[in-house]
Amino acid sequence: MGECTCATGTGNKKQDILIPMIGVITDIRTETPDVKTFRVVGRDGKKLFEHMPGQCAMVSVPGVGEAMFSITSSPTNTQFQEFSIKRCGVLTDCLHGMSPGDEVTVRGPYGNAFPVETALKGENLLFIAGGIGLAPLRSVINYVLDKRENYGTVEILYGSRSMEDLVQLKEIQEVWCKTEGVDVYLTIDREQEGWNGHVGFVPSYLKEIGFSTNKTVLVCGPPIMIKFVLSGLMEMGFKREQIYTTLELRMKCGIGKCGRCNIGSKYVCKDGPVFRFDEIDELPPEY
Amino acid sequence: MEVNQVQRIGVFVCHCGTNIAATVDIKRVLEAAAKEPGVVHAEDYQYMCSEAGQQKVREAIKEKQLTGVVVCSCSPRMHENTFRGAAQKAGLNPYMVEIANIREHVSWIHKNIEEGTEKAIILTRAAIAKVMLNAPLQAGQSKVVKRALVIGGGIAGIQTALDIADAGYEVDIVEKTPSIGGRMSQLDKTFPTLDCSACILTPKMVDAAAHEKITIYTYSEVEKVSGFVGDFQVDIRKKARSVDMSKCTGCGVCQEKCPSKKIPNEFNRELDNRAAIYTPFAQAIPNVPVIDRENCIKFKTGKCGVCSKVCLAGAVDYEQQDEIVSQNYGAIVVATGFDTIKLDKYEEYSYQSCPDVITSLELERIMNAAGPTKGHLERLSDGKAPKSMVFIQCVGSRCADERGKSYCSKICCMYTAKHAMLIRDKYPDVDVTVFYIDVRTPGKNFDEFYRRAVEEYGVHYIKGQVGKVAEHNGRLLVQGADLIDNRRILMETDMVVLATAIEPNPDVRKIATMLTASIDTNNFLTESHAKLRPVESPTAGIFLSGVCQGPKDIPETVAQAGAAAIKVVGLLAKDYLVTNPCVAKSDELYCNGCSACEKVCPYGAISYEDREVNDHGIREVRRVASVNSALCQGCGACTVACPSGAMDLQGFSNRQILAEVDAICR
Amino acid sequence: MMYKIDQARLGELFAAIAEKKDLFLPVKKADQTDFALWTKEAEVDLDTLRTVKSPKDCFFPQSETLYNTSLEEGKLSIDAAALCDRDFVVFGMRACDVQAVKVLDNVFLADPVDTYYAARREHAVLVAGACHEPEETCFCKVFGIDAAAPAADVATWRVGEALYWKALTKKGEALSEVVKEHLTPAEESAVEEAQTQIRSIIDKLPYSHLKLDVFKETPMMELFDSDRWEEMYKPCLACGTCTFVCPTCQCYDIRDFKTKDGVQRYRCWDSCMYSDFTMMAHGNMRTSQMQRFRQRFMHKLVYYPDNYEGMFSCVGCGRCVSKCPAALNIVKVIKTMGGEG
Amino acid sequence: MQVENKKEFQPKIVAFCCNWCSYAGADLAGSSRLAYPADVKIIRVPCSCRVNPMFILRAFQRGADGVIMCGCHPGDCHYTTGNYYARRRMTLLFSMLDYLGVEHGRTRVEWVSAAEGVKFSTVMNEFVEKIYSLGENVRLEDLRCKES
Amino acid sequence: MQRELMNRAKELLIDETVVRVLGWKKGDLGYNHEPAYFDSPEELEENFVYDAFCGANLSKYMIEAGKQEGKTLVFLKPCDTYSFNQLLKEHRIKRENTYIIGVGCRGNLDIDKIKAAGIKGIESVDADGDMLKVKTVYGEKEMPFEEALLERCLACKGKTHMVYDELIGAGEKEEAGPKGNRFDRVSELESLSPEERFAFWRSELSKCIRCNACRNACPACSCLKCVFDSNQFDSNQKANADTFEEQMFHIIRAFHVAGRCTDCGECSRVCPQGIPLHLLNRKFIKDINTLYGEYQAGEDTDSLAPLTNYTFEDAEPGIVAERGRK
Repeated sequence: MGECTCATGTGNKKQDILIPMIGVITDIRTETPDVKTFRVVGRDGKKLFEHMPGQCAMVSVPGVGEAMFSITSSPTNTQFQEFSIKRCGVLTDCLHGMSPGDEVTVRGPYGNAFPVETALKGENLLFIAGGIGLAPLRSVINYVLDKRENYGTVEILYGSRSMEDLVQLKEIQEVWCKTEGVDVYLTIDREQEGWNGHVGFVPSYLKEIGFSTNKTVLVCGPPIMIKFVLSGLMEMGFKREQIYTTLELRMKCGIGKCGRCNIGSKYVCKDGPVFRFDEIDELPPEY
Repeated sequence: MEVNQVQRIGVFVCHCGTNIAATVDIKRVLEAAAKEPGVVHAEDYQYMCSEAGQQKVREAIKEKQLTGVVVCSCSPRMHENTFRGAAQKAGLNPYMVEIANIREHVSWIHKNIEEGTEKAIILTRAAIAKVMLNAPLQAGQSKVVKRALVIGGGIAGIQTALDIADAGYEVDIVEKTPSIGGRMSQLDKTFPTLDCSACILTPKMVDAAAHEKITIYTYSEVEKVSGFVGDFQVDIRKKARSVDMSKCTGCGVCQEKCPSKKIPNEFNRELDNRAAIYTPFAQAIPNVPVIDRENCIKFKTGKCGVCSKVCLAGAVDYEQQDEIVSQNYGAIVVATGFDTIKLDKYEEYSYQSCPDVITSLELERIMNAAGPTKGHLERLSDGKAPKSMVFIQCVGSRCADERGKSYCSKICCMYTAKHAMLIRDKYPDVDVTVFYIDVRTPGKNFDEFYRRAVEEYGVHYIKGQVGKVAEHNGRLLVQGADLIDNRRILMETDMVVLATAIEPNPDVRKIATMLTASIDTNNFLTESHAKLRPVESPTAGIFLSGVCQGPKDIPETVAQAGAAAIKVVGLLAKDYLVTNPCVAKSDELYCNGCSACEKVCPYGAISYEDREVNDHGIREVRRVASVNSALCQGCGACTVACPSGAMDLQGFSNRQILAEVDAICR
Repeated sequence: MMYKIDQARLGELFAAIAEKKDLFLPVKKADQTDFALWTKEAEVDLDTLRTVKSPKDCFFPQSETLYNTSLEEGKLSIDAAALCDRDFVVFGMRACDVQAVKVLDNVFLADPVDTYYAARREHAVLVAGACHEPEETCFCKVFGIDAAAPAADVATWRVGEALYWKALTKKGEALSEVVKEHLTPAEESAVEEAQTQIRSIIDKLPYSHLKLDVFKETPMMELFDSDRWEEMYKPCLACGTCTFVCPTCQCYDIRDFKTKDGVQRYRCWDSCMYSDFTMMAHGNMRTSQMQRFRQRFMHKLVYYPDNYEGMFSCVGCGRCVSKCPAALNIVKVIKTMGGEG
Repeated sequence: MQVENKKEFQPKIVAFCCNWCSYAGADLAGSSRLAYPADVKIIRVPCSCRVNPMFILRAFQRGADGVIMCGCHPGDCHYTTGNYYARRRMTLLFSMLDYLGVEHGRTRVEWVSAAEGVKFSTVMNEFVEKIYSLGENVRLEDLRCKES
Repeated sequence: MQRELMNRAKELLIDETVVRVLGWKKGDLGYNHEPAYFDSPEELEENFVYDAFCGANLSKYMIEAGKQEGKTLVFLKPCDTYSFNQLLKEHRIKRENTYIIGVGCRGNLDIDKIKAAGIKGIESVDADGDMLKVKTVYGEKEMPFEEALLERCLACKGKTHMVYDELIGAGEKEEAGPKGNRFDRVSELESLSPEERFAFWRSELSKCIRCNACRNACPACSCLKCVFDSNQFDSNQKANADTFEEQMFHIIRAFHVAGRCTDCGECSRVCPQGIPLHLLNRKFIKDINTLYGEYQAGEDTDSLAPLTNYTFEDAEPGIVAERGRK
């Protein structure tokens, strides 16, 4: 009905949640051949918004597209937000071609977060990530490290195809590995010159290490890895209630209204993206 | 707004001296270009195509890490390859270059600076929008068949073939008539030296026939051409000669004995007759007759067979069939020559009604010792020697109306001078008058030749046109005008010779279509560039030799024949050619397998196969199109036939063209 | 308070409303009736039981601009579309349409509020008419909707020569105030007979006695895993007709359009029946039409009620029943899944 | 033609020209200094058969007031048959546009050879004249693409 | 005939000639029959229907059915066989996976026409005679069969099947029953002024809700990925956000099926807004017939379609303007 004249355009411009902010890229780090980390602030140079670990934001280049990315920086960072983005389509191609100073639009944060202030508080934590799956977990890890006293042991198991494909390697080696009470296990899929660490897939390394079950697990990675990690953890005696993951790839509009993220009675945008596996089990297998 | 910030575009604006700069405000174009998203570099230069200009492009590519280049200059048809080469030298894929044509399409036609500048900016934007979507393309390779085809066995074809063969490559000549030799073999003497045409042509014909690298197909026609530069597949129809070439000794008895002798002799311009079994002329190569089946009694009635009976070699073979020779060629030269125009629309010259009104080519035959009158100058009506002759120039040439040709046939002034001179030399008592519009004699020793005709031989040259020629008391009455003395002329004469316009051989249209070579409104084949590529057709691998490209005399024809030959040799010397990567490509995820594309492809480049595709997780076997990039020539017919847009053309992709449209309409 | 107006004088009523507010009502154009802005020339059609498109357009247009962006010298600017700030009246809705707006409210007014929708709702006055001649495709009764007494801001009945008018809410009363000079007070009882009549016809309609208990009593996963989906979906052509004529479907897509000097980001209706609906960067969550077909009906009959206290996101308007090109519809689904009355 | 004398309407005209004939014809018009109005902007395509109806509609959507397609003369296509297909496609498309009430003068096809610089210029002058007489394209416009 | 078709289908299922049957399943309102697959004689017995409300053209379903294991029996009305042939020609269906029973047809009914005649609350329709007997909640109603025919049946292409394995209820060469020249309405529109034509189409196309029913029901629109759903031409705008989109969608759709459209009329039948979309297709058919010679898509499986064919003497595009002057 093109004739509607109900908006006269006089003043009333309360910002809808779908209207983004303008974000300025201040720094771009090349993590791997196909992953770059973008640092984004508002035009005023300040952080765009506050978020919690595991939340996502919609990043867009007008005319190219928009997509949901998990925020990789920790909320404890007061300066900026970071997104680690893998090149896999038109929008990400475009983002990868950008330079510091370029502008994008950002809206968010969206979704729930890992329950760092509730369920996870005081718990021993095991992070398991594969490839770009480290992106959402990095936010939690750094949050936990910054509030170290609130949590028990921290163990990180991270693997990728090759040495070059390990995201945030510098931070892992220089910060995480050196933090007391944090155990980091790295692995790559195949033997490689210059790598003297573990070689093998994440699920098998998981079993080799053989973690005790007195901890909460946060998993993120490719579906196939999650599947085997999950069964590995089950074998080791973990309960599904102890394991969290994030389904942020199913988010579209970000606010649970456009209908795409609807799985059973849940909306990933509103009820997720962070779910405990026992919650996921109750959903139809459409994720 | 196409915000694809991956690309880093450099814009280079050429002044072309003042050719562009005079009517386009270069500075404003630069400013506008620099503002476009994605443009990281913009500069101008006097002559972008010069070495220094190209250097600028190369430097900017390296320094600014350009991913795309837009050159605002002359037509891409002129310098696209130049700038692609420059890009390549700087390490950029050559297909990341686009040209905005701001000379031919802007500065040369729009005199208003405001208008020109605005349009130049828009065309620049369109080129930027397009280059944003360019993708690096890799040219493929295709093999070169080391053999050339020459269509037409006249002096142009013979010379081209000889030159190619001498360079060491195989050449085939296809000649429609029973013998090579062409128009030149019909000529008596040649200007400006007056040497005998046969004396200089025959050795060349013999050379060609004897050359081990040359194969001659006479009485043959090109039937079908497919393929492309480097590898054309050609079917040649060898028409049934009805005489076995391997057995015939060329004794000529059959022609003498043939009872059917009333057939107009084409070689003598139908001024006399020949037999049904015949060789067109004595020096014919091959010296093997053919049976003209339409006029042969044996073929018409089944009875006769005289030739077969008299042939001691047993060469006559009534059962012979047309034969198709299929051969692959790396290059093709068109040398199809010319004919004189038909004069049926020129009633005023009474050519149809008066036997004594003849064309210049007929006069050649009459003057020739092997001609219908054995070389005696005589009136065809009564066999009497003429006392007076009138030559009329520009019959159908430089013609304003639709009866004739708008162009100058170029050779008539000279051969008319030749004819006049020869007649005055041999028959000093014959009075010769020439009516002309202009006498055009550019060429070495040409004007001297003409002046000799006037000064030494006393030929009367009258500037003016003839309005009417009519029979009058057994003679011809010529009504004309003398424009210099401004008087009407009414004179009686015995013979009138018409310098009839020449036109390309009518068969050339069919051949051009087969070769996809373009042709102009006068049926002359179009050269790739009027000045810089005069012997190449715009279709790669097709070359032009002789009058099929435009009117020429013999030395020019021979020169062009040599030029075409060297172009062919240059091509055949390569083992592989770089193929045009701007070819169609099918996206299997979008392909319906409907075959619409296959049906419109002129090159048979599209084929279908059942292939397993992975459509976002759905794996199934589908019938999908694939393009043979060596066969595809990049026309794009398939892209529009495809409803789903699966078929796209690299270098001219749907999205590139849409981006140009958007930029232009912005 | 019941009022009435002579039906012959409705034009005056419309003109009076239109003077103050935008007025949307069923208008016949090229043989079809849809809600459109009232003009003097418009061919108002109150006889057609239901419009092709539901009035959800008035609150959630098929396509609406969210904002425009432009890029100048590397700097982005965003210009958000203005929100609705002018009152409007939707006249001639049906009881089912009104219920459908409540279904939409649950989604769009839930946190985070969709301000575009909220603004339109705030400025809208719903005037609904009783369905005097319900059709065989109607099944609003199944959802507890009373077509004889639409629960809008103003309910109307057409009895004899008169249109009866009764405000049910404050918004409705305010509207009555605006047009009061065209209305004359009437007896409440004037419409009772018509109501009884309507209810008795509705009782006779073939779909009026569907039972939906199966969707409440059966565990979700059992319904989800039912074999019946595989049987039912096959005729589905995967078009969006049911979705687009549905008054409660609210899935949308957000897309970009490159304008002359920028990018317009707009939102438009989308359909979960479309094969690319759930196509996202990582792949497609529902690759088969069966899954998509199931999603639509599971959502209407199971997921939505699960989130909103048992309220179904179907109102029994029957639009999909009459418009599906393959004669599929939610009633067939309900029956197949065991909801026959 | 004197553009200045016309009223303020400045048409946008898109010309699709095939590389081998018409684009070369346009080049020849240029080198022969045969003027035609600057409103005409040429897009080079390999062959007239590359022109998709989508392109033509897109041009109108984006604000073009006229679209002309030029190719080799029938029989002279560089690719042998391309212009034959183009001819049918455009005939049908134009007929449909006409059927929908879009002025038929806004679309045109001309065959211009590489040698016909004069024709190119004449055709463009005529076409621009025609578009001036038709005025702005309002029947196939997209309001979103109008000047804001 | 329903019984006869059902029995034959059962036989073919039982003797394993086919593994499934594609036909029509009885609707619950007496007129809303849906296309359906039957895997067993029992299912056929229970639900199979064939009457004047089996308008749905089953050809397009054969694209999916043909991909499955085993032969599918499909019932095709005479006009459906044109669509089937066209799909065969475009390699979208495997003939060897299909067993076609050509069914006789006396024309299909348009429920919207019945409703437009003021018949509401329909409980059942008896369409056996020349008069329809309609039972409604408002009492019994009648209307002539002829007056309720679908638009496409008013321009019936004839009762001859173009492709089949066997025929039931149909003569080999039954006479066509065209009720009028199918191009009458097109000619009528052509004779209007451009302004009137523009107004006509504007008002029709402005109703379009872009639900894609026309496209998805169209047997010629068999693209795996329609250009309007893909980014190949930047044309996946999904909604008619501007009036231009309405025109664009329908022009391009008609153009893409030009020369391939068999004039089966499904587009108009399924349009929820009653847009006479067949008038766009028929315009192309009419033009093709007059400019390039009579052509009926789907009549055979090997001729060149008008848009993948040409002659040297084809009309010039300028003919549109010349016609306009007349």
